[in-house]
Order: sequence, then structure tokens, then C-alpha cells
Amino acid sequence: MNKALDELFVYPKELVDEESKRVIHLVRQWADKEIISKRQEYRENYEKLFIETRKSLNLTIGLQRLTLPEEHGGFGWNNPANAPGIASILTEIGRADAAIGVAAAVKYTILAAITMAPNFDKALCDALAPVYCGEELKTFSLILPGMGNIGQDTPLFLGRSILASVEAESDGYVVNGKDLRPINSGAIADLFCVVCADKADKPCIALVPGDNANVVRGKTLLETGLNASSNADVSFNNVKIPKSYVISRQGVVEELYTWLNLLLGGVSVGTGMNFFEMVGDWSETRTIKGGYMMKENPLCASVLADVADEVFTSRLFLYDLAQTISKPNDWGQSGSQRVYTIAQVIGSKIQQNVMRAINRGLELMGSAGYSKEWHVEKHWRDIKTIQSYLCGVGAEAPVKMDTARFFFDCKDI
Amino acid sequence: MNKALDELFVYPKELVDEESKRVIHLVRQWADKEIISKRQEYRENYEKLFIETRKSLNLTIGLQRLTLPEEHGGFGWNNPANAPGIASILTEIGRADAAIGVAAAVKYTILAAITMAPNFDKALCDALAPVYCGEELKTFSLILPGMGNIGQDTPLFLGRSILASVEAESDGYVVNGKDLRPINSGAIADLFCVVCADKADKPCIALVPGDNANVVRGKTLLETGLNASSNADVSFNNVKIPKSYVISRQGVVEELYTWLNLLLGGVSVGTGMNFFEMVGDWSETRTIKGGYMMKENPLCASVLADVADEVFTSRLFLYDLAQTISKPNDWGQSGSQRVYTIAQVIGSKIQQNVMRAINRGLELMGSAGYSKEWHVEKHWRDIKTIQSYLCGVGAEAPVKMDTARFFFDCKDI
Amino acid sequence: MKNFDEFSKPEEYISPMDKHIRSVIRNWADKEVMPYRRKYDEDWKDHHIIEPAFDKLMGNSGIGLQKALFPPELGGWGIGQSDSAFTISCALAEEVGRADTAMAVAFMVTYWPLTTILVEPHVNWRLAKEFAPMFCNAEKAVFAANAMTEPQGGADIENLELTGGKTIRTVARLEGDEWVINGHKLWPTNSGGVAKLFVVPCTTKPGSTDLKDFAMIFVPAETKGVTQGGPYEKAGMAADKNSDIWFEDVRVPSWYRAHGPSMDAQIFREIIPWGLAASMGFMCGAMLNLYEILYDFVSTKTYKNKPLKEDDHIASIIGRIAGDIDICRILSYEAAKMGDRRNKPYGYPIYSDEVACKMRNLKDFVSDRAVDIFGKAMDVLGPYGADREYDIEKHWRDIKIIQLWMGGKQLCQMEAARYFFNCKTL
Amino acid sequence: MKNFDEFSKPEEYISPMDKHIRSVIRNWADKEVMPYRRKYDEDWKDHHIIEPAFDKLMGNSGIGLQKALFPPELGGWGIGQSDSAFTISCALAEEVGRADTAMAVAFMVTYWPLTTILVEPHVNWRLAKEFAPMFCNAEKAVFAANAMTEPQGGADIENLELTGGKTIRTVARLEGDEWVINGHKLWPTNSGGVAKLFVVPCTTKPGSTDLKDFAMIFVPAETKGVTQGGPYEKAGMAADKNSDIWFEDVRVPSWYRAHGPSMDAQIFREIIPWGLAASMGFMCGAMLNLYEILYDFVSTKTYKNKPLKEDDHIASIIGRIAGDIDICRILSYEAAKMGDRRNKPYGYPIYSDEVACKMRNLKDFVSDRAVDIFGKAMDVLGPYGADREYDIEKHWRDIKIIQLWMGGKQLCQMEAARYFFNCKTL
Repeated sequence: MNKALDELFVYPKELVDEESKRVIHLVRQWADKEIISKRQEYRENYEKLFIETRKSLNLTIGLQRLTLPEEHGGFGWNNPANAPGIASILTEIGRADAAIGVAAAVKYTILAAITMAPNFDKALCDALAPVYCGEELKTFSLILPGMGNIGQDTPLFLGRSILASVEAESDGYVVNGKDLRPINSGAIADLFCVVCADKADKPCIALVPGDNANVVRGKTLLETGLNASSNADVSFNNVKIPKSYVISRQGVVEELYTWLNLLLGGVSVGTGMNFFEMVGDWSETRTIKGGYMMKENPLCASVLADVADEVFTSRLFLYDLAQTISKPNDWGQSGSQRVYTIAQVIGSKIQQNVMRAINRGLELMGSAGYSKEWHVEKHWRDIKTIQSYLCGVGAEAPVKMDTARFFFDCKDI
Repeated sequence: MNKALDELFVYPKELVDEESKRVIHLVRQWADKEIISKRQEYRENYEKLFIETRKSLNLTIGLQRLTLPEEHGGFGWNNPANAPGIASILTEIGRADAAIGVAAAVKYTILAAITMAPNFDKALCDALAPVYCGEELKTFSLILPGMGNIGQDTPLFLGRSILASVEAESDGYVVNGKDLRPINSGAIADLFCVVCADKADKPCIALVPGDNANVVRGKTLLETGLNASSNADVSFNNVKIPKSYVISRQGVVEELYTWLNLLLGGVSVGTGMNFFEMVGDWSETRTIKGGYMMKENPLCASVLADVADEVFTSRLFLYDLAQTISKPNDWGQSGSQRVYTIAQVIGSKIQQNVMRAINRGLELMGSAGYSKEWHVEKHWRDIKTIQSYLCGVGAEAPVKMDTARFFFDCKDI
Repeated sequence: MKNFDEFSKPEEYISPMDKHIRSVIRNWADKEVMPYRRKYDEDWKDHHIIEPAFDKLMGNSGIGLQKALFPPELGGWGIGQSDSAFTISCALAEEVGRADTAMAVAFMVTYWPLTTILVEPHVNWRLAKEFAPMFCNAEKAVFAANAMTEPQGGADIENLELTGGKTIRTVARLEGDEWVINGHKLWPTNSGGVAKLFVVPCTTKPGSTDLKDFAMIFVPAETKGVTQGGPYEKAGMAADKNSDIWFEDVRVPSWYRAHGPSMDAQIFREIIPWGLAASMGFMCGAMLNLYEILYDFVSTKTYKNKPLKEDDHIASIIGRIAGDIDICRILSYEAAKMGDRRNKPYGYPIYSDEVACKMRNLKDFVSDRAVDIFGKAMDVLGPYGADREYDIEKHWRDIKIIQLWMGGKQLCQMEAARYFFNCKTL
Repeated sequence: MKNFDEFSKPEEYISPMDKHIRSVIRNWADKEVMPYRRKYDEDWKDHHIIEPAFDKLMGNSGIGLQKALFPPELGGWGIGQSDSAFTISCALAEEVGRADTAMAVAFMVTYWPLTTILVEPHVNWRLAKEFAPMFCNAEKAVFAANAMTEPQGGADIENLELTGGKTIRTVARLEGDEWVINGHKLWPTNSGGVAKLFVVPCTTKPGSTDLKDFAMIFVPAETKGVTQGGPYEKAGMAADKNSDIWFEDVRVPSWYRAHGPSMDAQIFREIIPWGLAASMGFMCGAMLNLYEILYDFVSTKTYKNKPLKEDDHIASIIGRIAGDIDICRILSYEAAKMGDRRNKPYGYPIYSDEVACKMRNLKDFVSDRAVDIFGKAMDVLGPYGADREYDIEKHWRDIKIIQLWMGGKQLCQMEAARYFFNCKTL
């Protein structure tokens, strides 16, 4: 590719300020230098490099503290107005490695519930930031509501089963939940954020330190993609946590979904952009019909155009969402029904589009598409994994119901 | 529907200034009062009301002069920064009647080539504005390149055949072209804008007054939708036009496509929004499975959600495009390869999305969907007609090739 | 490919009559319909142009197809008793649908009520004899109709398993040896003054969910108390008239009930596969016509100064269109064969879930493909796509109606899902 | 529906052997594969776990399927001479593919080169006798391979009509009564040290576009000068090994050429439908397994505290999945039947465009549906979709590979379009 990605995939430039641009630039350098330029090495020694590159990103560059307020040693990106900047960062990370991107997206999502204006919770931040956003690399894990099991009647969050519970006990809370499936890193997480139901079946979120002895982890899962994230089922057996570790303000679960959709969207757009680069290169080195360059065949060109289309529109969507979140005065807070719904709609579209981009592009690549040697198959597996997790239950069912609820005032669905 | 459309379908509010809002409001009032609230009457007496409502819109409200510079008695919306405002106006018109919308979209598209900064052509505007944007309602018609006929070797505009030609002759030009198909109003147009090839096969545009005796019109076409636009094939037999009526600056044909995609996009988004309102109402009055309201059935709700999704994302796309056009310093002029390509990609996506919204919604409406009594079938026919015209040749083929050319530097496709 | 007859058919299923029937109808279509069909839209109310073509197709002055289902001993062709009744219907539906799907539905809906009394193993000889002269001895086209849909429930009535007939408001009361029928029906094909004979699904006990109370009763259109409204104006399908029908104290002989308690509900369920198989045939016919038109278009119009079909990308689009036609035809014949296996040891009765629900799925699929490829074909034609002169946009409008009728897409989806996953509450 | 055997099959096509063969293989799959397949991914290089299962399927110590194509007089089962060879292959492909599509392809590709010499009307008895002992007398699994793809051209070689063989760089030179072969092939199934016998499509005159110069020559793997690389690591299909093969002055007897000038090119064209039909069968098998797994999942997991399948919207999604499976199975059997009609008066030879191009279309369609429904199924499973324990994501990875092989999607599209629209330059 001899064109700059940012010259091809347009976005509202005014949303990204000079400071953000500097950080974005740093991350892009990191991506190019530490991962993209050495894919083969990265593939052969993935486990080790995964940790090393995460460290250089989070500790050396310091992204672990990106969304902390400045008074907590952070970059001070804890305002909805930073949404476009944060999404851009995730895009750059996702372009290099989706698994590192997911870990970052989940961390920022959870921190958004704690640090993001106007809901900055200083006490909680005081308690958590030094431990989990300090000099050591720490991993967060998120457990969302989802499907239930037959014969079990659970509290619901907009149709989705909440399988964990909190109950007040003396000066704190007790968290319970069995065989919960996090969206990432269950086997290694240092801090869990879990959506629980309280005694009145109302949804809230609880933060659970991973080193508590009553946190029991299942065996590490083998998954389609994102294996480096080391996911596993988790059970909480009467885990005691401090009072301040439960956040029960109205709309807090919606906030998680809003940010998660934005940030995983960023990751997938980045992965999609890297895939775009790869398939572009491939189409120039490959000849077909015994002579001419693949990209000059109209049918192949149309497939390439589909790839570009999907990535292009995904990036538009990403900034449409970031822009919406960044203007709470125009459209409401991230926990409002409107912003939550929009995030769900756009979030799932981004995943679908990027998935389609890759599926289409693979068609052109033939065996190079599924051979590990060419690296694109990892993107394909990673994105599918993100997409399936984001669905939560029954494919797009919950998102479609959310959509109908907002746009048509449905009550019973 | 008890929700305001603008509260549901978000867009970047800052792009639409107060003055624009006032005009938009006027047009919405016109739409509600003169058309939407009297669909039955409108259906039964369509031909007559079509002209009356066009007049009240263009002459009473004065939209005929919307994109003229103020010194020509216009609203002064002749700067790319007005793109979001103009698109918004088209949305409001499209919500009422797509055929009126198409006539307006074509007119503004053609005028954009004449009046839009930085290419404002004062001489040409002086010549045309008093006649075609004055006190009488005048109709413009646009003839784009498209498909050729076998055995005929034509000059091309990015693969599309240019079937008309201009040749310099003494103090003016002579235009020729046989059985050309305009995208609208061939039978009644007062002024044609036709893409021609010059002697060097280079594309340019020529303006041809409809009252020239050498303009020969075929019989009025019966079409799927937009019949009120009275389209017909047109032949130009050595039609003489003044020198200033030919515009041959680099990229002028691209400019036409850019604006046409934006403005027809606006029309279709508006029609889609009205369809959304209608299907929403229907889903509340209809019961199924012998009891409950249609919208409370999860499957029906998911179809409704699809309708909302498609309209919602179409409107996002519309403003993404408007925003891109409105910032030539960021992304280039409307005739640049980038903006032209983006307009093609987004323009065709909008049409496809709205078409899908209506196709999905009709599924729920059963026979009410295709019975003329319920009015939705007109929207369905109108949008399909717009979409097919915009395709030009071989479905999305030219757009896909444009896309591949921009994103992958293809040379031969 | 030589021509559209080369689209795949499961050769082993084809009836020996196939070739002959097709050629007769194709001849009729090319002479009586193709030259006039562009004027049908404006003829929706009066059928001045349309009616003569129907007469040549259905009446004895022409091919006489309206008697085909009747047994030979009553003057018909005996197709109702044939092992290939569904497969032959598929061919008929295709050939007439190729010319005009609205004519196809108006013609074949005439069979629809008659299947309940003329198709093995449910031949009701008394009624067959009663109605045979009406159809077999007529020079002109004679139509029948199935007055199913009611104002309040939409296609709910087709969901008989779920509602048990509880929502049906058309009521038949037995008085002596007469049924007295009251009710209001909407939308049946061949209403608006066209049909000479109705079958009326109704209830003998309002509000009952016992399927024994469900009845199918034949009502000649001229019976006192039957009133038909004027035809509705629609987006397409001008040759098919639809309207309101009111039944006010309409009296018919008690033996005009198709078969009796329980069996009527089964029979009602049996007509569904007929409607589904025919719908698929109509769409295949329209698609064959699409192919003919498209083939010419892409061979003579150019992009980059080459015929459209020689551009690799456009070829992939039209290739998908043709490919889908091939697939839809295979599936339609397979659906027909599911019906024709009804009396085979390895087959299922046509009232069974196996047949009805699988066919719902196939009809849903074929409809989706048809809607999609006609839309795509219009786009391939670009500015000519919406032009009536190219004959594709008309099919586009009609095809959508076929997708929406008989309960539409969502009912198909639910029936199929219920069957495949043994759902209890859908 | 009772179980996955109820998905539609065109009953009239089914071979009498169908039921028996299916039950034998299903028994093998349930015992030898299902309990172990989750470990296959890590076994891609060594086949420690995979190999014993192959032995039980193919070798005489187990079912002995590898000899099925050979004539009974040479110790085989005679399927190559059967009128139902394609239909039976479809059943085999389904049953093995249900357990593991990679095993299915490795197993059935063993038949692939052999079809050229064992299937009527092209039986080459001399070669059949030569190779029969290798397959019919072995206790363990013995594999064959079709070494087709070359480094420079990708699947260009499959586009024989267009390139005329001009791009083939593997060259066979006749020296006395021996062929001397030189060249480099990539990717064949059962390379990487697995196959005992290769067939090598090559040219006897480099650069020639005369199809008489195209040759198919059998080469036993242990012949001097044959070198195989180690297996490639892939996104899926661990049971199928692929690698590079180099032929350096490899000498085989002159009569190892399958049939000779011209006929070899026809034969090469004939193997394509076999590959396409089997590909469809593999995917149908995987889809049947998908249905089994999904059925359990949607019956036991809940949304809104009801089983997923009882939510109308989710039912519509899984209904579409099951509906597509039904459709794909119908189409796969129809494709197989197109092959089995090769000797019927109403059929076409399998080298004909009618068969090859229509099958390309069907394979393209079935692949697209499979890719789509497996992706959708993963989404239905949500956080469990990507989890290997649920056995769907593995099929998802494998299915995509099936879509991409044999020239992939675009070649299918072009061949179909060329046929349906008589294109000259695609």
C-alpha cells in the first residue's frame, strides 16, 4: 500500500485534538515497530511477545493510565469529550493485535464507570488506581449478563440473565455467582467487574479483586481467537468486597455497554484496517488468468472494493458513535437509553462489517487466507471471537430488542 | 409515533446552523400540512397537487433560489459548508414526496456546478438565474453517462459511456446525442444538463435549454415510481448553445456525481423516515396471534428494529458525507477523487439501506404494504426507481470500480 | 446454456405431460399475453384486455385448463387423481407465471378450493359432480376463490394450530339441511366480482378452539346474501382482483360443507402446501422471464464498450441471478415432489408438519431470492430498470406481493422454526 | 422434527446402500472421532490421535472404505461402476464430514485420482489392477493425492478452458517407455508425507495451449525424485495435511499416464464435479452436526428466562439456519444426481459445461450458506460460540477453507456466469 490509511478512511478531524494526535502517533509507532513489522517472529513466539508488547504499551508508553484523571497520574482522558481520542487509540492497537486491544478496551470500559465525568468516583479511584493502574501490568476482566440456564429464573437486564448477585453485609457486600463467563482474561484477571443483581433484582456492578481466595477460576478456555487473553469461567463464592466497590447508580450497566461497544469497535476497525493493508499488498503480488495483476481484474477489484467499503463505513460508524458519546449535552449521557441503544446498534454493525470485510478478502487470498504463514487468518479468528462475545445471547437478539424498545416504545419484548 | 424524529435519528447538530434550522422548519411544516396530513387526497389527485405543492415549495417558500448567491436573489447557500443544510432540506422534502425531492435534488446538483464556491460562475449565473430560478417554476433535467450499445465505441467517463458530444462552432457549441435517458423530467424539462465528450473525448457538461427546436423528446415513460417527474428520452440534433453553457473544468462531472449522491441520499433518507413513521403506526394498530400488539412480538419487533437500523444508519451516512463535502480543506473539493469516491460509496449505501428498510417493513404490513390505500407502496416504488437510476449501469459495478480505483490504485479496471 | 429450459429440473420427477403442457401454454402466453401485458396495469379495474386472455387459457374456447383437476368421468383431465398433481401444477404455475404471475394466481386459485374435493384421497364425488358443469362446460374462464382472510386477524387464520380457529368471526349455523353463513372476508384472489364459486373457511361455534367446529363450506357467488366490493388498487398484480366479501344470512345446502368436522380442518391444512408450491412456481416462472430479458440486455448494452456480460464483475452479478434461478427451480420442484409423495410409503401426508413446514421454509427462501434478484436485475438495467418497457419492474412489483401473501414472511419463519426445533410456544 | 435425518433428501435418488453405509460410518464417528476431535488442532503435525481413526475408517482393520471404488474382481466394492456413485459419495461425505470435514476430505481425496481410472465409462483396467493391492489389501489407511496447484498460478490450472494449460510448469518428458517428470506442486490434500500415490496433472510441452499436451500421470510417492515438505500450519482442518511436493527427474512407466492425449484433459475436467459434489457433502455433514449441537443449546439456554428457541426472534434466526441446512442438502443431492445422470439419456457427461458449471454455482451457493450459518450459529452461542468445547467454531474454521479451495468463490462465479450467459471472454 502506498497510501496513508488516514487519507483513505476519512473521519471528522476536528474531533481529535493535537494532544490526542500525539498519543495516537506514539501508539502507531509502537504497533508498526513492535508487531506489524515482525509478524513472523510474533507468530512464533506469541505468548512471550504478547506480554512484552502489552508492557511496553501500558507501562512504557503508559496507556494503563490513559483514562485516569491527571491528579491520579493519568493522562486525564476521563471526559466524554475524549471518546474520539480513546477510540482512535484502540484502533491503533487493534491494527497491531486484537487481543491486546480487547484487554485495553475492557480496562477502559471498566474505568469509564469509575472515572468518567460527570460520575468520577474519587474514593474508588483512590482505592483502585495505585494498585491496578500503577507500575505493574494489571489485567481487568468484564462479566456481563447474558444467557441463563433452563429451569433457572434469574433477574434480567433488558432481557439478559444476570447470573451474579450482591448482597449487603455489615460494612461491605458479598458477591456470588457460579460458572460465569467473562468476555476476556478470566484465568489471569487481577480485577473483575461483574454485573450483578441486588436484592431487589436491580442491576448494578461490583468490582472483585482477583486475588480473593473465594474467586475460583475454571480451566483456561481454548477459543477461536484471542487466546492470549486467557479466558476462563469464574465462580464467586461469597466473595466479600468493600462497600465502595459496588456501583449502583441508574444506568451504570448501560454505560458499560456503551463504552464497550465503542472501544471494541475501535479494536475491530483497527484490525480491519490492517487486514485492508494486507489484502491490498496481496492483490498486487498475485497474478491470475495466467498474466495480470489480481487487482486489475474487475471481479477481484469488486471484492477489494467490498473490503474497503466495509472498513471505510466501520470507521465512519466508529466516529459517529464517538461523536455522539462526546456530546452529552446534545444526546444524553452514556448511560441514557438513547446513547446506549445507539452504541449497541453501531457497535454490532461495526463488528459485522469488519467480519464481512475479512470474509470477503479471504475469498481472494485462497489458501494464503487460511495458512498461518500469511497472518490474516488470525485477524479473522480474533474478530469473530469479539463479535460472538459482543452478541451475548442468541446472536443479535438483545440488540434488536433494545433497538425496537427505543425506536418504537415496545414494552413487553 | 409519539417521538420526534430528530430525537431518534441522531446527526451532528453543530453542522446545521440556526438559519438552516429555520428553513428546515419551514419545509417540514410544508410537508406536514400540504402532503403528509392529506395522503388520501394527494393520492387521488396526484398530478394536480404535485404541481401545486412544488410551486408552494419553490416559489412561495422560495426554495427554487436556495443555492443561488444572495446577489442573485438567492438564500446564499452556495458554499460547501451548506452541504449539511441542503441535505437536511432534501430530507424534509423526501419525507413528503420523493418525486418532488428528486426534482429539487437534480436542480441543486446542476446549480452546484455553477454557483458553488470556489467555482462560482457569475456570467453563467447571470444568464440562467433570472430565467430558470425566477418567478416561474422551472424544471431541470440531468443526463449522465451510463451504458452504451453494442457495436458502438464511445468516449468513457470512468468506464461509463458518454453518449452526447459537444463541438465548438463559431461563437458557441453544438450538442449532439441520440435517445439519451435523463434521470428525470425528460418530457417536461426547461433546462437540460448533459454530460458530453468534447472532441478530445474529454468529459464536460453542457446546459441545453429545453425550448430549443432541435431538442426532440420521446414519449413519456411509464416507470415503477416517480412518474410525476415525467421522464422521457431526449435527442439533441445539432443543438446550438452559447459558449458559456459548456463547463469543462477538471472534475466537473465528478462534482455532479458528488452532489447528486448527497442530495438523492437526502431524499431517500426522508422517505425512509416517513416510512418509519408509517410502519410504526401500523405496528401499534395491528394485533397478531389473536391478541397482542404487533410491535410486542419479538420477531415483529426485530423487523421493526431492522427498519429503524437502516434508516438510522442512512441518516448517519448522509451527514458523514455532508460533513466531508463541507470541509474541502480537510478532504478536498467535491470534484476530487476522494470526495467523489466517498460520495459514490455512501450514496449507494444510503439507497440500499433505505430500500432494505422498506422491503423489511413491508413484510410486516402484508397486504397493507402493497395496497395503494396505505401509501407505503409509493415510497417503495419511488426509492427503487431512484436507486436503479443511480446505479447507472450494471448495478453497483461502476461504483465498485471507482472504489477499487481509489483505495487500491487500480489502473485498468 | 441454450435457453431458459436448461435451468435445472430434477429430471426424474418430471411428468410425461410436462413438455406438451408447457408448449401449449407457452404458445398461449406468447400470443395472448406478452404483446399486451404492458397495458395490464391500467386495466386493473375493468379487465377489458385481461379477460380475453383468461378465456383462451381456461375456457373451452381455448385450452380449457380450468377443468384439469376434475376426473375424466366428469369431463375433466383427471390431474386431481394423478401422482404428479403437484409437479404438473408447478409446470403450469411456471409457464403462466412467466407471462404474468397475477394471471397465474387468478387461474390457479380456481383450483385451490377444488383441491379439497377433487384430489385423492379426498375426492367428494357429490360436490365434484355438482360443480363439474360450472367449470368443465364453460366456453369462457370461470373462477373460484378461497375466502380466507378476515378483517381483524390478517393471516391469523392460517395459523390454525396456534389459534385453534378461535379468532374466526365468519359463522356457519346449521338450520335444517342448510348452512346459514354470516361474516366478512377480505382480499381473496378472484373476489371483486370475478369468482363464481367460493369456499368459505368459517366456524360453526364462535370462539371455539375445537378444530371440529372449523368448517369449509362452498358458496356459489350468486347465492342471495353474498355481496362483493369493488377491487382494491394495488402496487401490482392487476390481473388478480381482490376485494371485500360480505356474507349476510347466506344459505347453502348442508352438503356444501367440504367434508365435515375435523376433516375440514385437515383439508384446510392441506390447501396450504398447494398454495405454497404454486407460489414457488409463479416466482420461478417470473424468474425464467427475467432471465430471457436480462440475457438480451447484458448481451447488447455495454460497459467500457464491452457487452455487460463480458465484464467480470457484472458477470458475477448476473451469474448470481441466474444461479439463484437454477437453485429456486430445483427447490420448487423438490417442494412439489414433497406434495406428490403424499401417497408414497416414504412420503408424508400434505397436512403433516413435515410437508407444510418444510414448504413454508422453501417458499420463504424462494421469495427472498426472487425479491432480491429482481431488485438486483433492475439495478443492472440502471435507468431502464424502472421502465415498464423492459418488463422486469412489473415482475418486481408482483413478486413482492407473492412474498407477502399467505401469512407472509414471518409466518413462514415461525412455522419452519417450530418444526425444526420442536418449539412449543411460538 | 425427530432428528437430523429428517432434513430433506430427494427420496427417489437415494441408493439402497444409503442406510447401511450411514449407520456404519455414524457408529465409527461416534466411537472413534467425536470423543477425540477437540484435540485434533494440536495434532496437526503428527496425527498421533488422528491416524488410528483413519485406519478404522479406511483400512481393512476397520470399515475398509478406501477400496470402495475398485471393482469387486480386484477386491473392491464396485462403487466406481455404480449408477449411484455420486449419490453414495454424497452420503459418505456427509457422514464423515459430520464428524470432521478434514478427515472427510483426506479420506475422499483418496478416491479423487482413482476416479479417473475406476469410474465408468473410463475404467483403465491395467492401472486399476496395478494399484488395487495398494488400497484393497491394506490393514491401515492408505491415501492418494491429486497434485494440482502450482506456485505461480494458484488455482489457474482449474481454469483449463481459459489458459489451455499454458501456465503449467510441471513437465513430463517421454524417454523410451518412461515419463520423466519435473516440477513443483503446492497444497494438495494428503501431501506432507501422507499419500502413497499421486496423480500429477502436467504438460508434455511447456507453454502449449493444445490440450493434447496436457497429461495426468500417476506417481507412487516412494518413487525416486519425489520430495515432500512438512505440513503447513492452517487455521483449521488439522486432519488434512498439505505441503510442497517437488518432482526431480522422477521416472514412472509410460502407461502410468491415465489415458493419453486429449482424454487426459477431459478426465481432468471430469474430476472437478467429483470435488465439487464431495465439497457440498462435507459441508452438509458439518451442518447436520451444527444442527445437533444447536438444538441442544437453544433448548437448554435461556433468554428472558425462556429457552432460546421459544423466543420468536431467536426462533427466526435458528429457523433460518435449519432452513438453510434443508435447502443445502436438497441442492447437494441434486448436484450429486447431476453427476449420476452422466450415463442417462437425459443426462450430461460430467466433463460438460452443464454439469461442471451448474455444480460450480451450487457449490458456491452452499459454501456461502455454510459460512453464513456457522458464523450466525457462533453468534447465537454468544460467549460460548468461540469456545472449542461447543464444537461449532471448529466447523466454522473448516467450512471457510472448503469455500476457498478448488479455485475459490470467484472461479465458481465466473464458470457459472460463463455458462448461463454464454460469455466469451471471462
